[in-house]
Amino acid sequence: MKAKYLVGVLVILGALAYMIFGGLGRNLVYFLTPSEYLQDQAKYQNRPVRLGGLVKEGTVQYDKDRLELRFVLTDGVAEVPVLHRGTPPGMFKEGQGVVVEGRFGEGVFQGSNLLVKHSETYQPPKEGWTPEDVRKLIEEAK
Amino acid sequence: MLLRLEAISKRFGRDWVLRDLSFALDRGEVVALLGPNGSGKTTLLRLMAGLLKPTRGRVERGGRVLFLPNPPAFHRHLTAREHLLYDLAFHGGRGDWRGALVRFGLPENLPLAAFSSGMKKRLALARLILLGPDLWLLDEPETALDGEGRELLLKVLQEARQGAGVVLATHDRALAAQVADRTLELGVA
Amino acid sequence: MRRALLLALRDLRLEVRDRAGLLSVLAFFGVMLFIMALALGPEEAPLRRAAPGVLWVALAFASTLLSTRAFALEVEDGTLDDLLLVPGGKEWVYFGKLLFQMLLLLPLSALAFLMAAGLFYLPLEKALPILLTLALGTLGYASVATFYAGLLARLRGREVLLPLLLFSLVVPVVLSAVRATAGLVEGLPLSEVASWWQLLAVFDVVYLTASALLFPVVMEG
Amino acid sequence: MLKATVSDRPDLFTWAFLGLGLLLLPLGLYLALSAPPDVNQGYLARIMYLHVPGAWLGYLAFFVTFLYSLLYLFRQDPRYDRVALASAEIGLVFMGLALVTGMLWARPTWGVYWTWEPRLTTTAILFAVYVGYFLLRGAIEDPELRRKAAAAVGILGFINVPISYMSVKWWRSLHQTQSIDLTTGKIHMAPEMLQALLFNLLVFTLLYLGFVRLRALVAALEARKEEA
Repeated sequence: MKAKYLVGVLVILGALAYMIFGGLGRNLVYFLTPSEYLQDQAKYQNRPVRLGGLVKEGTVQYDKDRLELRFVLTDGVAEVPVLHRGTPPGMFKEGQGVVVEGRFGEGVFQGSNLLVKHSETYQPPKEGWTPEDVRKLIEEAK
Repeated sequence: MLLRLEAISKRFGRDWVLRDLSFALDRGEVVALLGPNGSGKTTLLRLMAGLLKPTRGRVERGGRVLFLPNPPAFHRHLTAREHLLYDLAFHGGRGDWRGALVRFGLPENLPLAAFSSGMKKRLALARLILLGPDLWLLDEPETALDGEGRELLLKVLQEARQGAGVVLATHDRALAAQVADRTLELGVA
Repeated sequence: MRRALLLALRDLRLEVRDRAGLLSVLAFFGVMLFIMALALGPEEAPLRRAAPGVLWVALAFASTLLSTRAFALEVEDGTLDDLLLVPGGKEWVYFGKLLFQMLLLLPLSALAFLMAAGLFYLPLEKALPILLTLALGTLGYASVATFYAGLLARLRGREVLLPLLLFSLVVPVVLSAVRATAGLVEGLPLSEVASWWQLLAVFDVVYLTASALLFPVVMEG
Repeated sequence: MLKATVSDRPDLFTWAFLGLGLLLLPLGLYLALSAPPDVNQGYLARIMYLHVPGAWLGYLAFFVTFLYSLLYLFRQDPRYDRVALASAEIGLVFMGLALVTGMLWARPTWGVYWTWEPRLTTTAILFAVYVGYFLLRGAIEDPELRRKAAAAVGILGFINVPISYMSVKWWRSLHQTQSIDLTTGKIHMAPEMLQALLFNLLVFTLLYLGFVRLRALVAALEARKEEA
């Protein structure tokens, strides 16, 4: 009688372990990194995708009149130029982790939705922070 | 010991149907359960079978149990033969199903939807004989039976007494006097 | 487990002889697909895009109806007690009823796929992988459905309660199944769809095991 | 037998948990509002002091429901069911708080109130499961069947709790990973912020314990009235 429950619990735990360690998350990812995207570009042709990475320093151009935001998205390896129509969210800045929804067209990634991703690290400013903290975002994502 | 109830009580919602009832049954015993409608006879049988859990108290069983409800329950889309064959398969037994049907005067290949209530009662008895449980729990087994059917019932009960134990709920005091070693009277709680 | 198989075959026999129940499931199913096709059509692209969702909503409802059917005749005829009085564990009743549903759900899925292929322009050459998805999804759905249908079997108003209970629990199954189907329709490579299948298999195993263990506990007494 | 153990009033522990929790709640809020701003998010990060304890207590509450549902199924004592019910109810409140504060936090940081990313999706499913738990309880009249059916939801539904908690680690999500990581023991937070967070966690835990005991007592009194 007891053996039955033991076996059952083991089976359930085994299935869950398989889910965790079996790499089942590949399709569940919320966004792709630019290098993943560029590797399989043909696959994502004409499909809406989400790209995630850091806003490359010194690449942000914002046209206030036409509400056009241009920047380069990078994961440290590959880079993708992004064009997003609309105002940037409050936390948008250079070096920030962002996720852009959209599709490729006319040589740039046309973003229809721009989300800012922040890290799980909380520090008061006086403590000083290193760019490494923000970098973790991308490293984790791999 | 085939069956032992220790100080069981059963409540449905706000109403207590049974209170503090203790009872024991051995092999070879036939006990008649008497009492007016609503005194809890069927509830008690279902508690004995393990189909209900007592609100308080304990029930112990030492053998295979079969419960014959009133009216008997059969799948109306099956024939008597099919029904008995499935029952035998589920209970993992072998038996002379054809002999049982002949003994109780029942047709093999008629859907049970076409059976009269008396025929269903006979089929229920045939099923009991065939499956041969250790504990027989019968709810008003005498109803709907004709004279010949009643004779068959008496014989079946005598056979059950060899090695098994029987509890039957009934309103028929003559039957109780005829077959039972003991009676248990339930009052309205 | 021979008993479970026998129970499933017996229930099939009963349903075929009863007819009314099976016909209502089939009728519901067909009408739903037709209405959705009519409402979303006639353009090919939107139909094809909606197909996985529609297919799964139809299958989920059909599976819910079937799980009620699995215990309906038992309750109408009062024979559920007989099954529970069979000596030994009660798991075989659960597996028998589940098997009964799967024996009906698998052909129903195939039929659904064929209908959807005609009405929603689903790619026929993807039949095998889509059928595998349907099988995995319906198994996960039916494992929970069987458990609750048994639990609620004697209850009035179970037809209303069952979907309520079921849907929140099986959302992960339906979600993965819809995504896998959609992936196949979009023409994604099998390797990518495979991880949805793995996820479905995990949910199937977890729900099936947990339901089979809990079923005897809730059925007795 | 059961009646003897159920008193009419909350016992000392219940009062102590509730009293202490309510007493410390303003202090917790004060600590949260005086915590330093975050270097990236500024004052927005303060939502964390409600959001994180809410989510944790929600998970904890559902775990307690799971445990007591199992106990109920195997022991058949209605007392276990009442604790499971109380915990699920309070857990739903805490989880609701976490969802609402999360949405308020997401709008200014991420730029949207809601998006179907793994953490949010699994949490929404979790929330739906326990809403279903109460719909079910409301729909079944027979007390024993009600308890059994609810216990089954409490057990089968719990699988979504670890999935929801770990979703940010298993799958690449928009939601940040845990700042206090229970699986590795790493803490990514400045000490003064951590203090405020842990203090609020303590307050929430006290409130949870107090409310669950109170709710279970109310359920016991209801059951007694129903049976009397």
